[in-house]
Amino acid sequence: MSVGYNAMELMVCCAARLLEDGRTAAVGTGVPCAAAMLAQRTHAPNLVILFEAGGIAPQLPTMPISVGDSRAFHRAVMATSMADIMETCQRGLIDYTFLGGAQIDAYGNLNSTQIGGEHPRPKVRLPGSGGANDLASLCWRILVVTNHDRRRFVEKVDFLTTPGYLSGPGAREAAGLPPGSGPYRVITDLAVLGYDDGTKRMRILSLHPGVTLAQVRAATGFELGVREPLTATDPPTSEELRLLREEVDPLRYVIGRH
Amino acid sequence: MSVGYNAMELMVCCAARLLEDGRTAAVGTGVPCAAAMLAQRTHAPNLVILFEAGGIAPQLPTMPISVGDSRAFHRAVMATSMADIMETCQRGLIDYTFLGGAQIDAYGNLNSTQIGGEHPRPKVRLPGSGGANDLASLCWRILVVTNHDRRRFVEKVDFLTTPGYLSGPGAREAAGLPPGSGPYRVITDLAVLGYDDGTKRMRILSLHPGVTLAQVRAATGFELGVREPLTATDPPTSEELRLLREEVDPLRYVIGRH
Amino acid sequence: MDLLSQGEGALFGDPSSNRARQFFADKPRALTDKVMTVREAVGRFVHDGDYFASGGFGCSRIATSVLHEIVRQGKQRLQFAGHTATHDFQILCAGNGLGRGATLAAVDISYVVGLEARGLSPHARRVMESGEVAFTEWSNFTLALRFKAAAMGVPFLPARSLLGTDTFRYSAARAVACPFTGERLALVPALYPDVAVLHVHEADCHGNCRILGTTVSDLDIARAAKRVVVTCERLIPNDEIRRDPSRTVVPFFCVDAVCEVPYGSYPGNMPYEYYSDEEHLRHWLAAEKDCETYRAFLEQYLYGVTDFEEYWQRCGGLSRMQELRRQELLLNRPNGETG
Amino acid sequence: MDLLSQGEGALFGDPSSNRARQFFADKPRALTDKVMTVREAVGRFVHDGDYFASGGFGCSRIATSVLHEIVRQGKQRLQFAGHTATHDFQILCAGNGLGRGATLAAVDISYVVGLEARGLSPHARRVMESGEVAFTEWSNFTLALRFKAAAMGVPFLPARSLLGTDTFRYSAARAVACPFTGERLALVPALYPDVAVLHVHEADCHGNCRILGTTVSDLDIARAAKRVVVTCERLIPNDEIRRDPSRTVVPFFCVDAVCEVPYGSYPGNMPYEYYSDEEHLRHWLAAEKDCETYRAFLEQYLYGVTDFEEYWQRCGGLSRMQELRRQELLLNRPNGETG
Repeated sequence: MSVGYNAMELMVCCAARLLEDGRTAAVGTGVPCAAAMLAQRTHAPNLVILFEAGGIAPQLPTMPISVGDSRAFHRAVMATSMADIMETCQRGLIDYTFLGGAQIDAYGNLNSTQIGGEHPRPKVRLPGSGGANDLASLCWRILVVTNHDRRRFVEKVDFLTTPGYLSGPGAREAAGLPPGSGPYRVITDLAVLGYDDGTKRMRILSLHPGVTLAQVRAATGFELGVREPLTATDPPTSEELRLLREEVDPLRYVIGRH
Repeated sequence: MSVGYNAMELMVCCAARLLEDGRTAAVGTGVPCAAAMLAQRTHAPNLVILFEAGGIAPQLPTMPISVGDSRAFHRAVMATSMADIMETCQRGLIDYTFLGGAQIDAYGNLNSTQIGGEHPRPKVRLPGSGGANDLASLCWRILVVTNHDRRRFVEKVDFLTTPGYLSGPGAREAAGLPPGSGPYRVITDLAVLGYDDGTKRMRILSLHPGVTLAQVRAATGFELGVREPLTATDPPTSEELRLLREEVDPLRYVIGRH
Repeated sequence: MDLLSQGEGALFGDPSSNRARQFFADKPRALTDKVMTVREAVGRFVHDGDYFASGGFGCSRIATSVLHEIVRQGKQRLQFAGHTATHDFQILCAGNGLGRGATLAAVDISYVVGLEARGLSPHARRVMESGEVAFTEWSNFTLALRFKAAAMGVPFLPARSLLGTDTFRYSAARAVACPFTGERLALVPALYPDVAVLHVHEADCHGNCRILGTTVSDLDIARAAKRVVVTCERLIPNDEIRRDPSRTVVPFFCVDAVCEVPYGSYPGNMPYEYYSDEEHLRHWLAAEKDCETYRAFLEQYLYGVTDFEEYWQRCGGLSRMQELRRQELLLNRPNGETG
Repeated sequence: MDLLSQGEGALFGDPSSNRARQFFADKPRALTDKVMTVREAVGRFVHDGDYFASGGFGCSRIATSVLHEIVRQGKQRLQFAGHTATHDFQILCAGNGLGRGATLAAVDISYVVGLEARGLSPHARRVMESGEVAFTEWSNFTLALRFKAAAMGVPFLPARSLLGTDTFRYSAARAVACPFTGERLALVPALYPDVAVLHVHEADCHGNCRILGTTVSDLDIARAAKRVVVTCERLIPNDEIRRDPSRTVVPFFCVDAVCEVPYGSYPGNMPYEYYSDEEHLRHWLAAEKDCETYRAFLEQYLYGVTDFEEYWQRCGGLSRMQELRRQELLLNRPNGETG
């Protein structure tokens, strides 16, 4: 990675830039939280953060360790129930959500349940959906922030925990998921990716500074298209880095993990 | 009516005596409220009162005018929502409810929607169900307190607003209403009535002092059985009257209406 | 889960959660300042033909100022959820049958025309018996569940009431057998009002609300409605909201307008603030008996005043409000506070 | 409303609202004194084979004392709702796979074995990969809705998530088309736990509870469960409850036992009281790596103590609690309060 910033800092900046002002985001701990906090300090002062355990529009004094801990509703405008938050998503009021997983496929489907074996006898048991299936079903735009390697970017997830575009165009709607919702962006340590409107398959939007197309394809277990013209990801500005390091994550909980 | 008490005082006392200690009652304003307050002061100190607007176990300083006014949760243990109260009924936690209506039939079905005409063009429009249909569906035992005359006690209600035993044995269960729930007692200015276990039709349990069986039958628009042996209603005790007049309803809101 | 039977009542409003989502997708969500007058709020957010819902419990914690303003501005052909409606319904009915068109066109009825222990409204009866207002029957709980379904973002919820009655028959509910247990249930369709109004104790300028006492169906109505006008006894700083976020019961993103209206539930009761004005309510009820008398009454108290403050000034002003506050707080006892 | 598809997961518990009503018909409702020790509450109300649910959010506002006592009393074959479970699940898993039988027999999984930002629990993974625990998949919201269905007294609720995924396939949910709109929905069956435990800030002796901060699913769990054990930071007088009934979130008739347990969520976070003890949680996590080490750890902190107070005394006692209180209230800033 270039001098001046690390991969995690770049990922947080990329994620932050995608969050429009005046919109709502259901976030988790770590990168999503840092991205939302950075967005609020740059172009999106009116971005509203929600945590699934019940915190609405908190003023975070520091990174929460859990979406359920008291930091996640520090000086919030409301501390409510998980159902109230999820129902707000279900009504259609929440624009963004950030998710992760052990595996992701070309349609943005995520696995956080098990690796290997057959259900119910996994080789490796992972936590399961948590709120991910719900947030991915009910929020308008799903963002994923993850490291980019072939173990993660797979042709077929071992278990489809959380819906992306499922089997492709029209599949979400056919399953009953709300029309107009779905995967939006994937931010990795190599690139920013989106989805082809027609095929609903993942494709590269921009390569991070110094990263080649071949490198991204080599790290991806499925065929990966490109949106032309393929651009380069803008590196973090010095102002973004300053805010991230001084105000958002001074203890380097997130940006120290790279 | 005998010297010493009026018909309303007798009705309130009869209603109060039916409420077992340690049970729950969803009550409205007026007679039900007075009956529950009297029961608490006599044999049922642990009777729990709820109002459908959200008051749980209030300590009533005076009669509420509305089940939604602030008296109905004065020094309550909880002020909650209407749905929370109704859901508590639906779960099976509420034992008694008191209802009224412009008409009642032999199966305890009630009409509080319209008199005459065909829906939707009534001759006389009445308020409608309010919470009555719900409470009669969801609480275990329905009590009705009403004046006794042929306009009210009818062969067929003009509109079945609120379920009694519907068309008879098994009908509530067949309709989907919770098994084991249903009409329990009717307290009028002439008698206390119950329901035959086999036929689910109303029958007389006791005649008020000075009232004859013929008098009750003449005031009833349907065939009315009798539980043998037919007894006489115990008149109010002096202690009941004292509590009712001095503590429960000193301003005679309820017991002044006779 | 076969459809076993269905009510023949008209379904007012659209229970589709997909179409509601399309509306909510574009609803503003930023923490902006939404403070305005009642006149402006009604002008901007209540439209002719809207489905309208009103919070509180008939004569307790109702947004009287907005109800008056709707009638005063002559809004027409509203659909209305008559959920424990008493004085609120009386006010809306003043817009029908008196030569000013028809404020009400359709009503989902749970409880209307009645005033609980206060009797029946003669004018509401005239309106409801006139044939000019369409209606469908429900119960308090099932109408509450219709709001809750919308608040949850699903097109229906199941209930165990209504079943077996004419109330079901003339509702728009449907009966099914539970696919898990076989238990027979009524399904009630979501009700997303176009606009709703609530009166609350405290709100900040963004619409974060606090309510004391019973909440009736307000929390669900606020979430179910596409547009929400809040009136509050007192505006409070956002800082005070943030000091104790557990006390907020409606979040700002549900709310479109915030109006500070002291005594805003008058002549209804406002818990911990003032009791209902039974004298004025008796006066109102008596005036309704005759249409001419009622026209004159409305001219004096509703059409002939420019705003809500002028109304309660005509009803006795501050000294009357102080008396109702003493009644609410039981400061007049033991002489009987509602005499 | 045809059944379109259904998950193949096992349905633990009975979603029948009729059978739940039969239980609730006999549940005591009087305002009696329910104060007792945690040992007595677990002894009386948690039975082998019960379906058990736990409030809070994994490591925030959890009833640690009851979870420890369940394992210490060697309760067997519980079914459990793994709803945002983290440290609570870690504790219960201590009763499996270490030669003391099996505390857990079946789990409705939304989130287990993970500890959010803290990593994965090696022992919970061993337990869940052993094959001795049956499980069915859900999500946080759908498991929350299963509690809400039971709280509402209906056998199911509809949702718009789960659909189209393996999570649905291995759940016990069913998919139907809405009879009003045709929209496809997942129906999730009611979950009535036999017994549930909550940790709250304040309760009176009858079980009227106050919670500050996010309530997660506690309000629904308290209403859904057949028996409820509440632990509270502080007992308060019934008079104080009645002084402000708007603050009560769980009414007494849901509750069977009230236990006063200061620091009752330790080592979890208790909002406004104390932050989580990240050091002790790291120690716990590290001890799990090896079964022998873990047995010794549990002997020291769980089996070898007589009650919860002795546990937190062994974890640093009052001075540690004071430090965690300073962290919670941000009194150590700007030096960084979670170091």
